[in-house]
Amino acid sequence: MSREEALRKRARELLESKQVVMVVGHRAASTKGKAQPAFIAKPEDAESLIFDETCGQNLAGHLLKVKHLGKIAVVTKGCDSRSILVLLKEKQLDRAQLHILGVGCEGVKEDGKLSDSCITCEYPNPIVCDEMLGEPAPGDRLQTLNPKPQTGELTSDERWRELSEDVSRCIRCYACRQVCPNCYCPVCFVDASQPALVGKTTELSDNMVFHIMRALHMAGRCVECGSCARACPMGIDLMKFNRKAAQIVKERFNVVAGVKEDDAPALTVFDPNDKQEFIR
Amino acid sequence: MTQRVITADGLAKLVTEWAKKGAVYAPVKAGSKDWTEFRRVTSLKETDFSRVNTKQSAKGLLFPQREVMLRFKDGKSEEPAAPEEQVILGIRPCDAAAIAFQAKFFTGQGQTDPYFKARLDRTTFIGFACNTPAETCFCTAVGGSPSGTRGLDLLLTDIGGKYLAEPVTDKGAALIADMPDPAIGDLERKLAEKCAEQMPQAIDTAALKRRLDSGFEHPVWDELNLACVNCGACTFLCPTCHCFDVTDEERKGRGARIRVWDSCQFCIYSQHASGHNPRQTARSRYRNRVMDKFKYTVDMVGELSCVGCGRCIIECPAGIDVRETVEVLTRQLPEAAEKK
Amino acid sequence: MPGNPYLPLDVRVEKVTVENDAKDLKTFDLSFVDASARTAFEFIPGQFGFLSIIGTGEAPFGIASAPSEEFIKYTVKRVGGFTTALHELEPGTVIGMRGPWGNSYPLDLMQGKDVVIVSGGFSFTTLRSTIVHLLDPKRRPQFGKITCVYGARSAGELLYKDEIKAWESSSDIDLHLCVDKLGSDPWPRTEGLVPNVLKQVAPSSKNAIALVCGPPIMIRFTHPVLEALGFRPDDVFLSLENRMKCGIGKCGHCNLGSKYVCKDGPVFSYSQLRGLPAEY
Amino acid sequence: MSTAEPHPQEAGSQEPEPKIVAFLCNWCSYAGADLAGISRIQYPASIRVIRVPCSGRVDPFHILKALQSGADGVLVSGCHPGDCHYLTGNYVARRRFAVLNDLLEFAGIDPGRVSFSWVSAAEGERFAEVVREVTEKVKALGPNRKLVKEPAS
Repeated sequence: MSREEALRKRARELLESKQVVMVVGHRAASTKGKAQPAFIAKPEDAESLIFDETCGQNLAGHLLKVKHLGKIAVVTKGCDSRSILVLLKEKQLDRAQLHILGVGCEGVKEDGKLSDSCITCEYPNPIVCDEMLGEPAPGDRLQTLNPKPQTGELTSDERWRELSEDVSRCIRCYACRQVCPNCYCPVCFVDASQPALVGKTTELSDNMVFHIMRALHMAGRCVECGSCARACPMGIDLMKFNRKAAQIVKERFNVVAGVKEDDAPALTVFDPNDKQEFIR
Repeated sequence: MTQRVITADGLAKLVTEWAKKGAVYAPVKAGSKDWTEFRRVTSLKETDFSRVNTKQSAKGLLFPQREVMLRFKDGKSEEPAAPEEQVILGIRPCDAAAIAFQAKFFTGQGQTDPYFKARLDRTTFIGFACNTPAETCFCTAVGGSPSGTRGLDLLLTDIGGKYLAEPVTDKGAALIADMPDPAIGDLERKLAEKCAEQMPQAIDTAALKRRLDSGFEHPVWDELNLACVNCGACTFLCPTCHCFDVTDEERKGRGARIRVWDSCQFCIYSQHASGHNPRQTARSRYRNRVMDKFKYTVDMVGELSCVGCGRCIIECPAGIDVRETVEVLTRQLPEAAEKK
Repeated sequence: MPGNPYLPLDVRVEKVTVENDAKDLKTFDLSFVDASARTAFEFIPGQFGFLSIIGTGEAPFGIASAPSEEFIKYTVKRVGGFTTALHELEPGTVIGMRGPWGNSYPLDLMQGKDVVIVSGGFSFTTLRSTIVHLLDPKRRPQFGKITCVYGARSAGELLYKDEIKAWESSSDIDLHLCVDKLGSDPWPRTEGLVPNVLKQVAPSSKNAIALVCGPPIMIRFTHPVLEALGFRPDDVFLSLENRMKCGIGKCGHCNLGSKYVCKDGPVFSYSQLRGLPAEY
Repeated sequence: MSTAEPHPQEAGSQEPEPKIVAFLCNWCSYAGADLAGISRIQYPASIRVIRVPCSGRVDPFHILKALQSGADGVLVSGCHPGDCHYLTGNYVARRRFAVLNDLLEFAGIDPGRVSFSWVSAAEGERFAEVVREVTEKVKALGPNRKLVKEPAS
């Protein structure tokens, strides 16, 4: 049975037996190659669930919108499960109220191309789940394609210019923030108005501060699902920042977000022996 | 007014001429990206009309995302200088109609917005009819046409290496007055009609409006908004969305009062200083946007604020399709006025 | 740009009065730097204006003075960045003002009728404008009985204390002051919430118009009382406030469905509001 | 983001010192600065001190905001590890600063624009030394042109 068939069958069973009040998954969007988050409450609607290479949205964040309804089943790829782990640790979700339907992920595609984050993905299967639907994805499938994010031997000015080109396209629609499963602050620092912190303009300075700050807030929490980069209407590779932040956290603190059930988010804790070569 | 035919060379000459007198904006390939955007050009060579629509609409050329309203220095303020004359070349009929809508909104309704008006008065709109629609196009469904002339001074239709030029205003006619005036075959005119045939059928927007009139509290909104992540991509890319925020920026006694685009999808948008927020929920914000497009602006200025350009469909990170939303609303909302 | 409605006119702060014990409410008396602008600044009670401090921003406030008064008066609560800056102003400072914007209380409709004024907290501002306007000896005979119920949390929070004390003993207006909790001060004498006091006062709804302005919670409980007293929805007028940026119906922020509070309001009849989303 | 007016650091200017915003912990570095003053130890008049209750109070955003608002450099100084008045404030802050430090470098903000130090209340001389060093580094980099925001443009 394909993952998709198994998913539909289980979703229907779970809803029929009232073990869950809703199944959060994906359904086909009207435009080719796109999927939409689906919130299935009736067993007969389980047929509209899909699972394929278009299902790139990380569903963990959507759980926050429906968690008040009761026990929710959620279709969970590797990255979704990592986000769920982060949300559990941050007390945003209750594990007992989740039924995690694990699915192996062969990578999601955007305009027919494998998403960058999927190329570098090391966790195609859920870290945590209540049951696996269909076969797990081959764990080593992506290793061969694994081009590490390029840092290159650029000078400060070259790096600034390169990132500036990207960031200057930003229109501050906050699609990156809104699709991010782990961005859930009731008032984001860019929205704070008493006093206003970040300028609301699309000038390079304001855009850069927004993106650097967002990466900082995601450091130790970002699971590198790539939702932000795929969501950006202006084609900015937001993962440049987030991947870098994740890399810093891994190198400095030996923490990878959302892969262990019992560790704390890297920036909420410390080790007295943390490297401090940058401090005078 | 007399239609004329312009050769590619003829158009190239015109562009060079216009660029000497003022700014010419036209779709240009966006670097390594797979889309076009309006940029200032000095020759036809730089342009790229191969896409149906540009990534962002032309609205920023009349209503920039960041606009200085006042500039101040040492406590004294002054208005910005008048904008320069500009030609927008290659704007699609949907985007031109959107600017016509915005013009109605910004210059009517009691007060006139002087910043928008100043740019509008100095802009010449040269449209490009669409010969082939994109998958996401639906202008015909909301009262537009791939060869619509609303908001334009001149409409060009690509008839294979040459352009059929149809003046809409005297300003447009003057632009091509020196061009030859050959007989126009019906065949060439039909190109655009053929494009229209490939587009979706008209939505009964009047019926939808009647349903929305009484559908504010309907439970359909509970389901519709779930997929929405409440970002502002749809509103910022929408050619008719016109909301803005005003902020002051100041450093060392110099600064400016600027306005920047704002989006009704943002939580902070409607939040009072007291903290009270009339549209606290994601559901109410999503509803406001849909209502605004298909009901509120109809009440306010007598027309929909959706021109069918399809940008919100293409860019929605949650894969929401406004055509589907409209279809669901039309199906589920009762037409008869119901008591709240 | 001729007639730019966003352009503030220079006004001088003539007087700053601290209105309450908490010292977070101040009244600013403003005069036009260009004296001829005062004549051009024609307004009706209920309208509002934008105050502007260059480099800090601008914000809308209801006009608290009556058209016949020399100075333009605003009473402002200190809440955010702008109002804090405003509160720090010394007399003599020149700031900006634009307006008047919005409709007004229905003075024409009120002709020959009783007027019932209900207000709570610091929303009394435009109603002060209205009362001063109505009590003008030339104008007073044009209206029937004027009843006013005005309440605040405590005596110290009541605005315009000297004036309302004078009105208490005036035969031109039947003023009922109340506070949520009586303090040691013998004034005012009534303890109770505005809607309850209104119920006791029970002004006649016959040939009468009610004007209501107050916090959302007061509005919600006042309306049933007015209804029970026999006021028709057409005869009850509420002054609303919503977040707004332009004041002239362009920025979009203050909409209630198809209406803008800035342009179509801020004063709406209850029957109008019943046809609009309750997004205020 | 070019500055229209001449920058104090530019040639011919009367004021050669760069502007450096210094966030100093109340319990150590701020007192260290005091001690430097009381002891008449000379150091460049480049810093503008903002006293904070703990280096843990310094949000990376404060640092970026200072650069946006025209500072040429930022110095954050707190208690030596183990000496935090609140026990662990500087440890947690250190992780944040580490990420900020590396991210700024990645973004192409020149290393040296933002500096961190531990200076205790007894280290007046060390405080002066840190300021001298930071000032030299910032001077060498020239005016901050990258993140600064010019509002009137």
